[in-house]
Amino acid sequence: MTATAAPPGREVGARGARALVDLVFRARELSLVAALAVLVAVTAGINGNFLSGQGVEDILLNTAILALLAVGQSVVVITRNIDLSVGSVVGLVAFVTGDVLARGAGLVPAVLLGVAVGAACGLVNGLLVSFCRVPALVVTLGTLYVIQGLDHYIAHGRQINAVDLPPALLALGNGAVLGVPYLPLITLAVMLAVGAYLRAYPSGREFYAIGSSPEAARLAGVPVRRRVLAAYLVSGGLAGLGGVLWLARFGTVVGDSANGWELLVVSAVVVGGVAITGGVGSVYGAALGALLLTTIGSALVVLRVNPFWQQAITGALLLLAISVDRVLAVRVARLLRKGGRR
Amino acid sequence: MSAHPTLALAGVSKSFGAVRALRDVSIELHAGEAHALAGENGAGKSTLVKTLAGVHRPDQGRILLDGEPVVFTGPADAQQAGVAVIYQEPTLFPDLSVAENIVMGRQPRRSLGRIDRAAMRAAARELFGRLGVDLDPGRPTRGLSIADQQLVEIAKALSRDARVLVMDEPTAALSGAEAARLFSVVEALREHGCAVLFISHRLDEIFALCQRVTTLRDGQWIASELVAGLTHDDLVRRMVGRDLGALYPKQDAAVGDVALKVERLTREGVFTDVSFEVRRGEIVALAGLVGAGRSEVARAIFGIDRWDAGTVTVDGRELPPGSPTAAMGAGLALVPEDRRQQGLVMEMSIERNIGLTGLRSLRRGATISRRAERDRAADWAARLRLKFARLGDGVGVLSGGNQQKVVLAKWLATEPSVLIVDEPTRGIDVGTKAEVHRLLSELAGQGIAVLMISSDLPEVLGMADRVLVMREGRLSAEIPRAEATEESVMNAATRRAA
Amino acid sequence: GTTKSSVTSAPAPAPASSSAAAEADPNAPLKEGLKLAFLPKQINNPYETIVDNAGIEAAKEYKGEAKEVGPSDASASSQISYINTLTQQGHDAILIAANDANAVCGPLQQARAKGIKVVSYDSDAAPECRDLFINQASSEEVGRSQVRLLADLIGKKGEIAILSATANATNQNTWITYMKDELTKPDYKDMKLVKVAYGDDDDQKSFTETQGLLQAYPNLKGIISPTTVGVSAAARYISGSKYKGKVVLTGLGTPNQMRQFVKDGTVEKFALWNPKDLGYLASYAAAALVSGQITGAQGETFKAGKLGERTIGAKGEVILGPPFTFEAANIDQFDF
Amino acid sequence: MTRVLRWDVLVGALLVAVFAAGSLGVPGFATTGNLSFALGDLGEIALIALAMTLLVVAAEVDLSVASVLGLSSALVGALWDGGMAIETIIPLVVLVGAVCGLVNGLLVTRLGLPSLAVTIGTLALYRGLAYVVLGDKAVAQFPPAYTALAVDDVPGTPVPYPVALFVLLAVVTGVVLHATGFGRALYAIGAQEQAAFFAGIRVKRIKLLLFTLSGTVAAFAGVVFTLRYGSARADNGLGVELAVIAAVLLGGVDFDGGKGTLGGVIAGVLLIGLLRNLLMLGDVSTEIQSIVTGLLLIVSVLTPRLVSVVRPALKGTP
Ligand SMILES: Nc1ncnc2c1ncn2[C@@H]1O[C@H](COP(=O)(O)OP(=O)(O)OP(=O)(O)O)[C@@H](O)[C@H]1O
Ligand SMILES: Nc1ncnc2c1ncn2[C@@H]1O[C@H](COP(=O)(O)OP(=O)(O)OP(=O)(O)O)[C@@H](O)[C@H]1O
Ligand SMILES: [Mg+2]
Ligand SMILES: [Mg+2]
Repeated sequence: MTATAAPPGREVGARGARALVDLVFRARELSLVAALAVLVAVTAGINGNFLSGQGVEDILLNTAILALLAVGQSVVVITRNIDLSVGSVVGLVAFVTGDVLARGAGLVPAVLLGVAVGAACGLVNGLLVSFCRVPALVVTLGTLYVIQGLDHYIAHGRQINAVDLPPALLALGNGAVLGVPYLPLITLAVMLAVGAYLRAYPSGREFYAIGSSPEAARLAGVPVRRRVLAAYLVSGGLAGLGGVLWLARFGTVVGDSANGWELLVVSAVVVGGVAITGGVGSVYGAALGALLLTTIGSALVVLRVNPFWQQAITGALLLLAISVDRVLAVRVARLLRKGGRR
Repeated sequence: MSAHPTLALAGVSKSFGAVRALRDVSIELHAGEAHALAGENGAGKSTLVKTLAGVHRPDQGRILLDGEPVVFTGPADAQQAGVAVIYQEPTLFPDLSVAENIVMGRQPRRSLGRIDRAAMRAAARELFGRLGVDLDPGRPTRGLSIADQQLVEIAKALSRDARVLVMDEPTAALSGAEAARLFSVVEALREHGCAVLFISHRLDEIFALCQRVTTLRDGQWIASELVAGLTHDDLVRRMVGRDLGALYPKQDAAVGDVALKVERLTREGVFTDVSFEVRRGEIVALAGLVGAGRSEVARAIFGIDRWDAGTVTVDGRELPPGSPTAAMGAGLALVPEDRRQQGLVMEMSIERNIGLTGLRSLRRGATISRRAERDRAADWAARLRLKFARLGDGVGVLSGGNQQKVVLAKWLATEPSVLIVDEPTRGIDVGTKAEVHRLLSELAGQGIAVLMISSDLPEVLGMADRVLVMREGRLSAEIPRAEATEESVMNAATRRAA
Repeated sequence: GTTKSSVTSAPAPAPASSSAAAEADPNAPLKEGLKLAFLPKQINNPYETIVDNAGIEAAKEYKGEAKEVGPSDASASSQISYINTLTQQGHDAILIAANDANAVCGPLQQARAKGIKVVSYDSDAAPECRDLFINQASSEEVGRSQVRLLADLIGKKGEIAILSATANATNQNTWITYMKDELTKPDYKDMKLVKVAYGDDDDQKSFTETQGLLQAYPNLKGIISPTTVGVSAAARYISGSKYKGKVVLTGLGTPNQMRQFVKDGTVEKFALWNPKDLGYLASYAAAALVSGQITGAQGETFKAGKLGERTIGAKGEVILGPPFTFEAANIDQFDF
Repeated sequence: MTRVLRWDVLVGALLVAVFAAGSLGVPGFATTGNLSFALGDLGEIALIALAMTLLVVAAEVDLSVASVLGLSSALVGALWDGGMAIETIIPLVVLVGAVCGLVNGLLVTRLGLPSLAVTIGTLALYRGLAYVVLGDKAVAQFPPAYTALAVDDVPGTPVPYPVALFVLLAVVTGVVLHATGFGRALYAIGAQEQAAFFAGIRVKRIKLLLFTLSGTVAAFAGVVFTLRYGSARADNGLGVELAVIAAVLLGGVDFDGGKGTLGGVIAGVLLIGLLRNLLMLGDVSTEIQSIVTGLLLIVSVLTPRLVSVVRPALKGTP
């Protein structure tokens, strides 16, 4: 019995198939870009103001924080976990940072404190999920309530006003370099760094391995707990940074900033093609998802859609986005199959 | 050969609750030697493997590396020590590419410590070359057949350049060609001084590949000896503790009407124009190389996948495409190839798994009768000699072979008129295998039509009244029992299209 | 079947207070040791906190005991759990800023059945479910004056928009009704209300809604935001955008939140009553009710500490006073 | 061995403890008035939790329930305002809820989308439709006979009608889940969907049914909600989905599917509700209530985990 050598021609078929598969993977991001382009083109066609400098700047600024949170969230989701506490963390950090700044703390220490508080929340989540092996959804829903309670407890009806904050911080939130505001630049830098790490580094790939099959990852000697902990640290830390940026951008905070944002962030991640079941997707997709959601929101306002219709349309578009993505993927899979046996 | 064994277990015991999986077991793996581990289902082979791999920690006893005691706190430690393991059940990352699965944790690097993807793919391609496999390193492993998954596992283990290679039933899902290729690769590794531990229920393979064999029975060490002096029967006696009758007891049964008729069945890109029929009392084997599309045909017949053209008729009734419920209603049963995903609900108890195909028949009034469920499970467990502690235990804790028995029980309990079995003895020990064969033969005798997919050629030749051979998605030959030989079947399976 | 017309045409349920039989005794002394509870729309709203704290302070003046409890979200359903709890705990009076005039009605009636007095403030409950409503200013006056304020600033000409709180907020909707009515006057024929947007009393939402308004309506001349959260968020966006100096913003805001924007010229004028006085008045009114000085009938009077004597108007309303207009010249005299 | 310390048993025990502590330590808690109110206040969450339990056991989730509740409330308001008879409105609205659920189900089963993603989408869509239907209006003045049904106690008992209805439905659901083939099928689908499909279980059809059921129940809860508060608004029940999910999780139903009991969920719903009531009566501030709820969730999953870690260690030492 001799094993059959691959007949010529098969290799080509396989290549073609792979190119197609690759395309589908990239297409997740491509289709988002396309959807975005259509949306912007249509909106700008109806109301030219949409693409004015101010309009674009507003959208970028509005996206920045959501995208930042989506990047952190997608790292967690890729490991087949979830972090529902991000919204609460943003709220807590925004208030605490504002509070210490209003009491005269230095800018740099305050920012570091904010990120540290966020990372600490992530650490708690991460320890509970990875070392105590309790389900992520329950834990982070629990910490959502706890952190929110803490935030309200500290704030207790107080308000931080822009006048109490150092001008440097407000400049960070609203200033720009060469016409591009700082906030989206910060998000972009974070996204590229995290994205490159996840894609090109062995330890980064391990996040995908864990999400794809936790059991196999354990058997492969992947330090599962440490990676999951790291994912939560990243998510928490970025939520902390998001809180600081929130403060910088809005200047006024009460005890419930970003209330309810957990679902928004998860939406962005899902629309961005990160599988909720782990192992698939990229932070670029997640950030694009955030951009798409924000742009839809702005476009509806600019198009003078009745405010009562806005939410319904956003929901419908969200469904449309994930459905089209899915239908495309299924089509391609079928093409692959019919394209011939390997 | 050095004085110390490369890796050894000394007096190791391991219990899971009340189950004593290993009792004071010792084994020595020497460099340059292929060591077989034999035993019935549930004898403790996989547990021993997992102990060597650092997955389980022994309750008692020691692991010795080059004669020095070591403690493996996790799989990473064992890998560090140069132990590569192929587990009984594939452990792949379905969303990652084949190449990435192979090199996970040891990716080739380029500047700035980044992964070198081109090198990664090249490495995978080179490994597949050695194994004579044609798999695309760039595709995700999701959707690979069990056999291809097993091949990826093998490539993964080989890529580690390990000092100790442990293989838990690597050939269970493979057909002869791939297995032969694997053996030549292992042979080469062994000659380079690698210590090999090999587990298989196909005793021929043990005799072909290994120098030494250790036998386990009920978690206990029975013997470690040279293979050279042993006969087939000796080994079986060590494993089972008694002599066994004939392995393939297919009796001729009265062949009745056509029970299953498949006409011009086509699923684009998977199989084309498949036509055949199976009569009552007949066992028809579907043979072919891995990837020939046999499982796909079975899945389509049972309604798991839709077909694009053709018809399937059971007892004269045409089946709608894509409805397992309708297929079951017509008297079809399918014992699927992947028992973990398709055959069993791992978290459920033995009795509930067996009851799952009979949710209607177990009904008393509106609710399920637990007594009826338990009786049904107990009955079949006894008939298949299932080894278990309590019927209420999860199937997940059963050994691989015993899990397979539960799948069989679950489908036989539906009293089908047409039984399709996909690799029914995959991972089943010789004793049970004989039982399964007897059972299939008995069922055929009772007038059931059996369609058997198997990569185990002796099994095909021993059991089948007729052999259908598939090649690249088409039926390439139909060979009656009298003419079926290894050569004729393999020829039909591999012959190139002109 | 049972339809709306069949129900509303049925004889109306017995009107108003169950203790209507009681006679008011204007000279009765304020009781000591009264237990009052403030139930704001939501805790964590700084405006509500100012109001309630003033009310709690006021209670100390007449040796009563007051507390603030409430939900963290501005929904009617969570307020109701609190009403029930307060009823169980046996307070003398509940002071509530209702999130939904009708939804809180049943539980409030139950509380009153147990002899608890109910005073609504800031946002009214259905009149038959409370004894008194302390209105910060006449709703009509607030609505119309906001339009007048903006009209003066933009020369009675151009497109305008309103940035409200939640779509269901009772007080907001009442004010907006009066604003729309005011705009029908011929005097304002050149002013056109193009949109009512909702910022949900959420700082960030109000902020982005403002952005949207300005983009969608490039010819917008002015915005009224009759909510403290909305007006400060809108001011913040405008002050940092190219619209500063081109679009006029006014509304209801607190001096502390708006000071910066008045100084940097984003906002010229805005209005508000003194929230501390609102809480103070509500607190005294509740005490007067419990002590039997008043029953809630029109024309009764009571003495509200430093605010002096107040009279109950139609439908059991007590009005704090006209809204006060803040501008650069006077803003530094206030701290709240 | 683990029998005694199963998650749901633990939650049940906690519930008893909270009740005992409340009765002894907090005046006003153990009065029929208070308990009847507290139970009634849980009515909608409890109803929705029943359907949610079935879904989660089958490894799916419906986050749109609160929005369906809101949409149903808005529809009741709009139709009532439009002069339709309440007897027509109620079945009509419940039917709309069923359609909402069906849409979720179709998206999940036909397109193979994850239910978390789908129902986050319909969460926005249905709530949006609620605003489209009723806008900023709040409709009141419902027929007293019906509003009374939503608050009054069953004569001779301290049990409000919705709670009585809940008890009835809970019994039915419990039997279906734990004693019928359908229930078995749900566990199989949740634990290993492919194996369930191979065993001839109509996975898609069952899931479709579950989503439709969830929508129906949520819409019905919307009707109860509207009548109980006597006020129809588009924002009714905002955020209730998290409360329902918290209760289901607290009751020991695993989000990976295939695990959990209805008894646990009911204990979970009651625990969250009664504890909240207790804390309010004890004048514990909202912030602390939120913290306690969160800690409770965490502790409830952590305890069995820690016990299973600690016990073998204890056993190991002679
Ligand atoms: N994780 C576990 N928990 C409980 N029992 C277990 C576990 N793993 C294995 N067992 C039990 O230990 C015994 C040995 O199982 P093992 O898998 O080692 O058998 P095996 O020799 O590999 O059998 P097979 O040939 O069927 O693969 C069996 O009785 C099995 O039920
Ligand atoms: N590398 C691959 N690329 C694309 N498709 C693949 C690949 N490997 C397997 N497949 C799919 O699997 C099918 C073959 O299935 P499978 O190997 O189960 O057939 P089989 O004859 O039943 O083999 P087995 O002996 O494993 O039962 C192919 O037709 C194809 O659709
Ligand atoms: Mg084994
Ligand atoms: Mg197969």
